[in-house]
Amino acid sequence: MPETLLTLTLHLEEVLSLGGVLFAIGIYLALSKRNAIGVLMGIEIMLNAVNITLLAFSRFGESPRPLDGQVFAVFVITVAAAEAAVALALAVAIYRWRETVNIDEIDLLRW
Amino acid sequence: MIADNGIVIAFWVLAATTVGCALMVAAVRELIQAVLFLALTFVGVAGIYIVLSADFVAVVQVLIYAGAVAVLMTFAVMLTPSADRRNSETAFQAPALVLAGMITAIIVFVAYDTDWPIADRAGFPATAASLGRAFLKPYVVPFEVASVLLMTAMIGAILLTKEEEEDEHA
Amino acid sequence: MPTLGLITGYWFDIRDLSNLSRKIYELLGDAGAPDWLIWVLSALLGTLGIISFIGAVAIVNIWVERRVVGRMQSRLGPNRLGPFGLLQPVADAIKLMQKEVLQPASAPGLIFSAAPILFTVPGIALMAVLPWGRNMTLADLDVGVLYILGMSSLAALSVFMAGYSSNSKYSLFGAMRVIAMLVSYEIPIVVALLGVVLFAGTMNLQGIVLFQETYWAPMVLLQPLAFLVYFFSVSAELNRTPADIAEAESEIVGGYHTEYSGMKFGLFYAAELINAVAVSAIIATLFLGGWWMYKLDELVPGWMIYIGKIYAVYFLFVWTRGTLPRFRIDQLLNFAWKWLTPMALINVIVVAAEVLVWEESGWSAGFFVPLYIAINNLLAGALVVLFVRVLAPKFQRFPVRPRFAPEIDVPSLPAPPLMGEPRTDLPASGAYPI
Amino acid sequence: MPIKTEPVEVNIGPQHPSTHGVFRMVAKIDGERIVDVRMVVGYLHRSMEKLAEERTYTQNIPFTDRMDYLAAMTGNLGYCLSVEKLAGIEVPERAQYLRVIFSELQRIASHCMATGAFINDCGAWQTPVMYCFRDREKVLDLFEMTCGARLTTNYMRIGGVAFDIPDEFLPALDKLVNDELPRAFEEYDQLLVGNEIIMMRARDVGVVSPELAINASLSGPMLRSAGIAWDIRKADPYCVYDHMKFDIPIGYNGDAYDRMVIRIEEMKQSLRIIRQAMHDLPDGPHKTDVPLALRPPPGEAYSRVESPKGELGFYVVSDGGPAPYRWHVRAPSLINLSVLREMTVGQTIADAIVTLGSIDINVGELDR
Repeated sequence: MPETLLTLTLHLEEVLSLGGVLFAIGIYLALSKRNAIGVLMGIEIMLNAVNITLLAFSRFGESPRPLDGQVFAVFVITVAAAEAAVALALAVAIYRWRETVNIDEIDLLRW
Repeated sequence: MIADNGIVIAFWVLAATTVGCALMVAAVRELIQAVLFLALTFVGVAGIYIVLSADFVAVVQVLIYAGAVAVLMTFAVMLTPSADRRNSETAFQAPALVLAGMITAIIVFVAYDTDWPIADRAGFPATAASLGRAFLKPYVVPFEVASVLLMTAMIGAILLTKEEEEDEHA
Repeated sequence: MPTLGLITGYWFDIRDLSNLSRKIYELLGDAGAPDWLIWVLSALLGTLGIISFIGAVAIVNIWVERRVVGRMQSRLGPNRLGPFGLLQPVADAIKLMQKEVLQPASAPGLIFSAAPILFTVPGIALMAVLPWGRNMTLADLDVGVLYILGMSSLAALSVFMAGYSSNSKYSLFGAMRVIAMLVSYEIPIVVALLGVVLFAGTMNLQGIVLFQETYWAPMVLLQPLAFLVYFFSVSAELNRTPADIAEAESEIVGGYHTEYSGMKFGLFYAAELINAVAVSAIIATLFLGGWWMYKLDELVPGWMIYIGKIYAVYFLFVWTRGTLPRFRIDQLLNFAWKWLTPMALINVIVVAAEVLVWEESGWSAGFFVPLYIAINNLLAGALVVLFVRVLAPKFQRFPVRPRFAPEIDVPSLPAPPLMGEPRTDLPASGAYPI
Repeated sequence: MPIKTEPVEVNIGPQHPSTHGVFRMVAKIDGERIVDVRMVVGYLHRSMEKLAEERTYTQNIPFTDRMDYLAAMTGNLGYCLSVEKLAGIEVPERAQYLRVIFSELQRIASHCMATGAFINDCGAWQTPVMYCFRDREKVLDLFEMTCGARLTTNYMRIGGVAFDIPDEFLPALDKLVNDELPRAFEEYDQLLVGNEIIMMRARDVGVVSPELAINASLSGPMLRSAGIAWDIRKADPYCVYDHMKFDIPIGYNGDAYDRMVIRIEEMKQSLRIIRQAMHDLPDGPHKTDVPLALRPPPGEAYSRVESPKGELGFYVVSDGGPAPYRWHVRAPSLINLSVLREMTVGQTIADAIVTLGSIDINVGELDR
């Protein structure tokens, strides 16, 4: 590679931090949103953050089988898709039942 | 360590986009706009996957998340009445904010503090074929379990949303 | 590949445009340009080529579609502006640019404006992975087929954005229909392409073309069922008649683009044409052999063959559009779930077994390829006949043609020449102006 | 537990590609299904019936052109018949044959339009309507040759027709009815009759039961599709229809598909009538002399013709003056449309559009 003015580098720590920030945003969404679909969005963002972490370890980490991280990421995506379908079906069912998807009104099991 | 200027710049641009869109998901007032920003977040995450040389996972991410999950969510939003389409917060907003900040701090601290076993290798070449082999040789049992899970989820979703018979005459 | 003694490998050999670009890079490299500059320039050059092709396609296809459909409708089509009306698309574009861009007062502006722009993205992004010649691929993705699927599923989201943000009932109908169609038609599309990928053993588009070249058989022969399923599903996803329920003009006016005008509408219009061409290109690559055509690609530039095939498939789309009435939405969804999905699944099972036998037996391809062509074509024919027999809607309750009335039941009261006595109770007639 | 949804009111029209003019249909919709339909008519009301009370009998003929502008000849004919009945005017035989020829040509032109527009409503992308226009144009060419106008012909006169046919008319008509139109109808047969997609879209859509059809006083293809044999040309023959041999096609199910095939069959029967009329066309005057300011004796008359849309009736009351005292038109479009609610409730929007297209309304006649 010829000499360039500046060589930028990317390390595992930075990618992990990105995953952490996204995970925190996801947690915030999941905990604070009133709408069940908003909560679901938070969960999806958290799963994505976890995937980023998995792929980062797979890319940078020392391992005899480095592709395992990607395999796990695919499994996570699969499970997340199933989870999204079921969760949205639940949201629709709850809406039918209670005519609301606001989670602070769906409090049958609270006390 | 990746030492390629283009890839590093791409990573930071994508990271900024992704985090920005994720913040917008939390910030916008309309649920439907939040879903659209969520789709953008998914696409940004897919770009980060490509930076991490996971092309198969990236394309699957676009296909499943941006293509299917985001569409499902828009559909679910449409099914709720327009009065409930606000993207408002519960009383947990402040504690959640504190918790999120703490989690960020902890993860970043751990990420920089730990001495990770780093392998200095180039990015993977094409991953699709080796992933396929991995699914069908060492990971065949989880693979089958995942397919059973998908089937179960499908049946469950159908059952949950199925209208009961006697109501059809009402 | 020095064949027939023709020059090749030189920069002026237009049979492979990558020769030209390679020459440019060599010149740049000799001039001492850094690597990253050459990378960026090569990417820009390829992108420029694709974008200019797309621009030309959007302009030319308006003319092609209008002329071809005009011919099918026993009229001339645009023929006034320029030779054969070739300048008509330019005039259309100028008219669209001049028009005022209206926006419903209650529409959320950002989503409303972003939707047409986003709608053009998937079609253009699809073009990046297409193999235009033996060495002519802008992005030689290993997961090309998956990339295609991911990109084409993105279009629905922007259509939904357009329909939702227009804040009009017709637009909302269009948006809901698009989502319902997407959820239904994504499955047969994926499963149909799975058959192709199984046979070729790769998801790389160039690899699939090379597979067809190696075994001397376009995939449409090996995979007729996948071709049929893909063609029908994709014409549903493209919103073209007989499946244009998302914009169904006679029902919901324009569907998701009812409220758009001016160049925003123009973007939808152009993107639809681009999407049609992109999908034609995918069909030409996956099923018709891409730039390969027996020995012809050694004489004629591969990209010309490819463009020819693209337009042949595009003609099929125009043909169906010019011929068939529209289905109702429940009929279309039935078609996806009850016809296309089972057919595609059966196809995948059969293909998996065939590939397994091929790989395990170790016999030559010269034996298997003709055998599988025969088997799969027979299977396709049998399945189609079976499905038509079992699942086709039955209309035998009534004959197709009307019957003739044996006798007219004439009432026995012939109307008198004057009904009743002349009336005398009318007011005196005034002075009628004559 | 079904999802609670509020029905949405959707205005189909007055600005809508498929309402065939400015007709408005306020549909209350639950999802894609129609719960209720309200019809709003009157956007094209031109007050013709009132205006006619200010004009002489002859001056009123152009109004009838502009009522059903797709079938001007039958409109002309119906009005002239009613005035002739009122005033007791004899019409020469040649004029009667010419009237039959032209009203049957007009039926072909109108049915072409109806069939093409109907399939357009089914969602075909303009192709059938272009084919139908091609054949309609040929008929209109003959009109132009005879009376100079293509659409609003104003050809019939009280006591005959305005002009005798020119010399080149009969050869052109011969070519049309013996060569061009039979081939075109053969094409319709192959392309439209039995077409699976059209059957899927139109069978069992917009069904009219025979009881409803009679109770609602439907007429024309709407009535005949319900299986009721009724045609004014047979039931109450006017002009020389009693000399003509032709069959009345009737349907089985009363749905939109039946109406389409009945129209196609009626066009073929019209060709039969025209051939007979051409063969029997006598010589003689084409018009009796009628005073320009005709003053029929006081009284009232109702005469009806089988227009392409159905029974087109004209009711004229005279008080002995030069203008009608009262003029009323029984417009088949309006009366056929009155069952739209019964036909569409419970169907989807797409079906409602197909149903509306199969009624073949003409807003000029609907609102007058």
